[in-house]
Amino acid sequence: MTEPQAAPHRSTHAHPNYILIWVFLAVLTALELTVAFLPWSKTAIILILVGMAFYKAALVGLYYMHLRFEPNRLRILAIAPLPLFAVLVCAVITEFIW
Amino acid sequence: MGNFLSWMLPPGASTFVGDIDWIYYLILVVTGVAFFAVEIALVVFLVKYRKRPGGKATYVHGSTRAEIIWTSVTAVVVVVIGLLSAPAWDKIKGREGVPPNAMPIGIAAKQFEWNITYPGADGKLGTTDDFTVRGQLHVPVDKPTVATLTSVDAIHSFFVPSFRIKQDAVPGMHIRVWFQPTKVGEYELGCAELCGLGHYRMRAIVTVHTQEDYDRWVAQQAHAVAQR
Amino acid sequence: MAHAAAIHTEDVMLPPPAREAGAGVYTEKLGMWIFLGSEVMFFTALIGTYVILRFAHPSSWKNPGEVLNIPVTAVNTFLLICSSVTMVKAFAAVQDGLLRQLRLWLVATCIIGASFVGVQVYEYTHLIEKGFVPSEGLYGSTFYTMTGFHGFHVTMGVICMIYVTLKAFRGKYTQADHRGVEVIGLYWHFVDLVWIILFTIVYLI
Amino acid sequence: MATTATGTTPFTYDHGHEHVDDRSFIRKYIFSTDHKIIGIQFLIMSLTFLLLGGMLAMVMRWQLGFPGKPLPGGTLLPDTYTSGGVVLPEFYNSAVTMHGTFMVFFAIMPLLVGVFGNYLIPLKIGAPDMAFPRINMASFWTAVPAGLLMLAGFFVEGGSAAAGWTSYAPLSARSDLTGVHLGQIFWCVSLIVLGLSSIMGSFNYITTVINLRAPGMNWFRLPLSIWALFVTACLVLLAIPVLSGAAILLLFDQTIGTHFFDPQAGGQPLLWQHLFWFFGHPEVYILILPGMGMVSDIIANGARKPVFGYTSMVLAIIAIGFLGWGVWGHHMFQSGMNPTLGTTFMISTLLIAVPSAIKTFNWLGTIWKGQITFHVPMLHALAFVSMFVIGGLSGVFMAASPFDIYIHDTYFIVAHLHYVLFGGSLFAIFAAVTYWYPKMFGRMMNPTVGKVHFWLTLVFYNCTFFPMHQLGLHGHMRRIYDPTQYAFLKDLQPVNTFISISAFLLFATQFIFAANFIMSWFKGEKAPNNPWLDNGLEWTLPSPPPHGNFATVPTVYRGPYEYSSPHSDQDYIPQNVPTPGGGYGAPHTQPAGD
Ligand code: HEA
Ligand code: HEA
Ligand code: CUA
Ligand SMILES: [Cu+2]
Repeated sequence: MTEPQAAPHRSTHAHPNYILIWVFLAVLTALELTVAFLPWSKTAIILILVGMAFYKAALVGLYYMHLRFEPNRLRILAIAPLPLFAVLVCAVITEFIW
Repeated sequence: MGNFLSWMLPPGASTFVGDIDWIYYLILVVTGVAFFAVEIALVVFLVKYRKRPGGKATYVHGSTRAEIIWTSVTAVVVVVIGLLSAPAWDKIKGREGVPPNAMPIGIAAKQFEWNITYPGADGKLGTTDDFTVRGQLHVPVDKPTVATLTSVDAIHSFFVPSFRIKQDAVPGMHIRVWFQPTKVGEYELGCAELCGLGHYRMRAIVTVHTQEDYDRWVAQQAHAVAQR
Repeated sequence: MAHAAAIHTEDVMLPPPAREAGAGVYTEKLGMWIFLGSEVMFFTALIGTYVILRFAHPSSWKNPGEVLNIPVTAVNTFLLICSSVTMVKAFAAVQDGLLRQLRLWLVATCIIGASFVGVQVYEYTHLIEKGFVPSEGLYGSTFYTMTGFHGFHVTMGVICMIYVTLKAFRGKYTQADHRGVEVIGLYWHFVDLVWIILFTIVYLI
Repeated sequence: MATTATGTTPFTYDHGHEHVDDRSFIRKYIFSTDHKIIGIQFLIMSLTFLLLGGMLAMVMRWQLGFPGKPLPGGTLLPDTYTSGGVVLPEFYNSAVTMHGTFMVFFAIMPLLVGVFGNYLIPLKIGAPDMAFPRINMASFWTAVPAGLLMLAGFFVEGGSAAAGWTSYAPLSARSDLTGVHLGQIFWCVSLIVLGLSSIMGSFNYITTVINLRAPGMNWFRLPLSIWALFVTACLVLLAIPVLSGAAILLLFDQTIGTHFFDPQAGGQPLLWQHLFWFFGHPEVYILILPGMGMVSDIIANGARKPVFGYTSMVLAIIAIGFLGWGVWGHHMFQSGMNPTLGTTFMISTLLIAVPSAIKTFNWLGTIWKGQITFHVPMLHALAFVSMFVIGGLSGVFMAASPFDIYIHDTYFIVAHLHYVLFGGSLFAIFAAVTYWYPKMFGRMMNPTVGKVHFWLTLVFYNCTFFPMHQLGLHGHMRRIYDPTQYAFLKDLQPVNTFISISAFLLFATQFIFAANFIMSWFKGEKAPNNPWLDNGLEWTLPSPPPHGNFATVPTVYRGPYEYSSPHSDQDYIPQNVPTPGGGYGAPHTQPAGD
């Protein structure tokens, strides 16, 4: 494929407010830093922190990597490997709790 | 060489023979049927449908019914094999499987030897009358023995073919393995996991005694230890 | 060749469409997404190892802040987030045909990305001076492996980013065709995304 | 879904014009971006490694069949390998390790994925080349240094890696346990580099299959070989990075003193096994799926009949691809893993027999009521079916975890793995090489020599590996240098000798193939475009096809298995021949080969 392919882009959607998302990410990071040092139970902190991390990751994926605006097949392809992570970690962790 | 090409398992000497061997024969029959069915069908088709001048192959794309039949039959057969095997697995390797009255011993594997610690007269490990013997596993007949397997270097694997038992010894882990011999005699213990240069000769002798013999042997060893 | 087979009746199959639909996105982008799938599995091995080892041996880990320098890393995290927004701004600019802005945003991304790597090197040297080395138990082993491979990805990203930036200066990207910008952007955001996870599980938990 | 054109995919080919090939020799044959040349490059590389792996197998068989006897030519080897010509345990262990590593990673995997993935995918889907030809070239040129590095292990101090192809930690992590330091490091680095090569290849294949199919080549008209290669590429894409990750951890344990697998510092030896087999089981399906796909193509062709149950064949491939991720624990039944986990893995492993059964029965269905031509590829394909069944069925014994207690790490496993890998994968490779050889090199292989090679291989192969089942049933451990150390194995020594002699004959037989391969390249009869009267798109092209493949984009009108259709006088209709009077689709494009 040496010839350049035709333009991929059709501006079907206006740009999302990228700056706003950046503010969101920064604020969430600040919040994380606070939560991490609160005198709460370790489990609660871990759950909250992981939840926030996933939320931030989702923001990046959906807007910066514009998964929100992609066809469904591409979205499925993007998250397809995640169950494998779950399978591996869940199975191996049972090694230590029997 | 003839009898080595038989499909029978060699004779065994522990209660696991009864738990395991029939599963083997069951699978042998099931897979044997599958094997002959497939291979005979293959050969018959090859002969019957070989190219003939002017012949034309039948134009078919498949049969949903046939498809459903062989898929579900195979699924049922394998699930049944699994369900039938599961109890033996739980009994041999499961935590609850170890009989409570089993005699405890310690087996420490290291390159390339087996060091076996016996509980001495009091029947308990971790007491002063324990003693350790290298390369010799002595156990009483018809009594369960539970060994705690450890390793100090590589992974080894405790394998007594006649007892139908095999269990890896992993450094950093204390793995319990149990067995109950059923026949007095001498057997071989081998290492089944590649553990380095001497893996092929990491061998020990298993001696199954009658209870009296065993007690006598323990007393003798304890005496030897006391002498030192 | 004797393809002129006389065919009597109509074929049972459906007529072919004008073209095959594919994934609905252009090839380079599809390729990058698929490649990212394999990156996910690479980090699955590393992060999975971390989660498993930590679960199995929790006492090997210190409380957050005891060994690792959280303020420095927080700044670094902020840097990476900034570089993500500059990247996506570059993409938005080229979509709108604003090529001068494209170059500016790309240069900014390169600089911020490189600073991230710089700060990480600084962090490493200090930790090693303090005696926290990769052979320091499971904590050191996992810390250096995971952050190190992330840093390696950022470094690779910066190198590719410089290449894309140079191409942008040579006017290779237009409103009509700017696949390179979008594709490098996907990689860049992915690396940012991994850091979001790593920052939480390595530094804060 | 594929029949609805969304119109969002830009779809252009760069071959609307007459092609003048003015590339220099180096660009054409060495640093080529042409998928066909890259495929052939992979073919040469992997056959070389097949030969090396085979030579190591001969060393092992000599030692096992005649322990303590000097290896013929053994005195020529360095003192660290042999003593007075007799193989040393050091050499034996590295021979086993490198035999497994070469065969799996540098012979069978590149043969199936690197050679046929490259060669067949663009041709069979009607594309001009891969989606990323330069990355494709890079993929080959990363594989070569990886192979050389692996080979270099033999020439450094301490010798090559010697912890088995599975490199279980901590044996592989601590040089004080094996005496091998550099070799073990080379093993890790080489596999990491090879992983890069495989990943570059696989995302290329996936992208190509998704986005570059010719008009009309919808998902359910893809040849099964392409389906299988597609699913395989997905497995490679997702499994190989896990191996790379694990190998990196192991490398760090070996070199910079980390403790991932070191129990003294809280590391977990079993973690290595989990990571390795999480990769490793999908890997063994990587090693069989492309074979299954290509064999399906060849069997339909040989039987002159449509593949029986095309849709369920596709679904079975996909099912194997999915289920393959959930069974890795069956390699670890005796490792000290959680027994409850063991039960789960036993059930999932048994279930994976179901899609394989579907495939087996459908192959039988395909030859049923056919008009079977026994050309050489067909012979190998049929041998594949009958040998794979033996290997698959022996897998069921091990899947039953209680019985695996007895046969784990014995020659029963060795028998199983050679039945699936040689009886399966390698027969499929023989079938595929002989089938596509005319397309690749423009010449026919000699069919008589081919048949001699086939029959001798089939016989000696079974003589070599079948008795290994019995060795295993008598408790013969694997990876042991000298079985006569054990009293219960001494009696089995005649079997070992018999196996060794068969193995030597098997090895010798392969030179018939090598000779046929090499001679036909220069002296073979010129091949027509479509020697097997196959429907696939590649057969509409000249042999060998020109750079850029199709002069005009072919349009596909039907699936690839329309043999003996009542719609045709002949017993085949190429996929790109329209149905007269059908009046639909794009106008008939003249195949380039006419
Ligand atoms: C191409 C490679 C390949 C393939 C396809 C398979 C296929 C299978 N394998 Fe194999 N396996 C290996 C390569 C492969 N394996 C290798 C290399 C090792 C050793 C690794 C090492 O330790 O070095 C190994 C080891 C291995 C083990 C570990 C043994 C041990 O170490 O203790 C197990 C255990 O369950 C297993 C099981 C299976 C099963 C159930 C299948 C199934 O997929 C098979 C399914 C097929 C059939 C069942 C036949 C067709 C079906 C019918 C005809 C229908 C009728 C059938 C029934 C009613 C049952 N394999
Ligand atoms: C596809 C994989 C494959 C193949 C083809 C083979 C082929 C052979 N294997 Fe291998 N084997 C493995 C994969 C394979 N093996 C693996 C994974 C292991 C486990 C390793 C471990 O335990 O770590 C193993 C282990 C293994 C053992 C067990 C060792 C032990 O546990 O101690 C033995 C013992 O007999 C053995 C023997 C043989 C023999 C005699 C052949 C013969 O079939 C060899 C015949 C020769 C050839 C097939 C080469 C011919 C090629 C040519 C002549 C080239 C043609 C060239 C041109 C056209 C240019 N193998
Ligand atoms: Cu110990 Cu092998
Ligand atoms: Cu497996």
